[in-house]
Amino acid sequence: MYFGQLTDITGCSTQRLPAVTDTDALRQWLYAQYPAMRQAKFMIAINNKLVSGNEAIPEGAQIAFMPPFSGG
Amino acid sequence: MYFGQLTDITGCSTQRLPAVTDTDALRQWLYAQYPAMRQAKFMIAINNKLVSGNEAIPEGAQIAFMPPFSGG
Amino acid sequence: MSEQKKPKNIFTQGPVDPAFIADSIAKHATKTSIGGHSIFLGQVRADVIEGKQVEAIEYTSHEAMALEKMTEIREAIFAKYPLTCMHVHHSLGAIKAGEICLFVFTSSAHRKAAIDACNECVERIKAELPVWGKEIFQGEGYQWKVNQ
Amino acid sequence: MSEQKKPKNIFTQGPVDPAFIADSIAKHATKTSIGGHSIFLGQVRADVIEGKQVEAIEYTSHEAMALEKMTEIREAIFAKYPLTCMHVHHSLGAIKAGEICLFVFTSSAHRKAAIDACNECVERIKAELPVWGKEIFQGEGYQWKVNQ
Repeated sequence: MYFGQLTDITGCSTQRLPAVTDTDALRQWLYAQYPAMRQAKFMIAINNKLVSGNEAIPEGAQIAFMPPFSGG
Repeated sequence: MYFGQLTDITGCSTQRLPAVTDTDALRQWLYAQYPAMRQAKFMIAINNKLVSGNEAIPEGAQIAFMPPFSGG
Repeated sequence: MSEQKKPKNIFTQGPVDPAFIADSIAKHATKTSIGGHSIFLGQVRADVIEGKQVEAIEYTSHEAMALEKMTEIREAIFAKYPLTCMHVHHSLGAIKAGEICLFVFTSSAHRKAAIDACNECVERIKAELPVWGKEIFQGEGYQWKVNQ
Repeated sequence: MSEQKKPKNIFTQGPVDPAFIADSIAKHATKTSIGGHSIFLGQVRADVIEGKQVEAIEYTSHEAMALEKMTEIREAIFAKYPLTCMHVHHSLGAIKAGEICLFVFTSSAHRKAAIDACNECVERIKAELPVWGKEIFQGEGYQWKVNQ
């Protein structure tokens, strides 16, 4: 799932992702698909939990790409 | 004018005061009238302004005896 | 040269009605430079003191002096914080447990000023306004409220 | 053994109505251990950016994640402050300038806990909830809101 200004880059908010094993591989795929993502600031959440560094991705996990929050 | 718990001592909230020239003399009069005032904590305001120490009392001034505030 | 402005009234007989608070909030919808409102509400507590329960607080004030002091507080707070507006309402008379006796409402472009100004205003009201609360017990008796 | 409780919803489509705020306040009249309420309201500002005026902010959220995070924030704040209760409402969808988009409401026996908890809750909501605001300009165009 893509949120906020990231949807300006992806043009969509949900997308089936390739089966990758960790977030490093996922980032590589994302940058290849959407080169503008290299310049975007975003966090990754796996199953509603923010992750940092390289994290394993369980099968069937729900992935969220999220720019800085701006609620309130 | 007497406010708050001081009215428990004086039994009234307004009273004509004797013509005294300063707050020291006023306190002496008050303590003579109401001995329990010696144990009471209170401030004096002359014409809506709090005073401390011994202050001159202008003729016709409005005097307020006020215990610690407890609004809100 | 100096014009003595009549101080703005803050006192109201009886409790502050939540509907009045809603009206106050709604009136700010036209002030579109506001980004944050901070509100403090004082509510009368049914404290139990030596087995007796407070059923109401009866508020009295040296009103003229309180309004002069409130004007001074208002001016100091507007000088210190970039506020859009500030409203204060304090009840007089008997306010029952559960009812609202104080309503302080500040608004600003950004939240920090509104929040800090509201807090400072509440602290100064409690410390500096000549207002007294008489805690009326159920059945009979009372005691004088002490702040802090 | 561990029961997964469904997180309490905080999201509401459209603005927070002042009448709803009044109802929330009125509901606390029966909780007579409360002495102070602190309320923060976020209001949409009609900022002018490079000649274009914001007419609304459209809020979206990763709702499931936001509700989980809000549950965590709520528990941390209840553990830290002696609160009687805390209520949070955040708008989703397009909220026009002048309308209320955030309502945080804390209550406690004494004012300090209510005020501090309210402030901390607002800060954490802005920093930690996955919510995004899209500032819609009059005429056409938009920009993404940035907090702080």
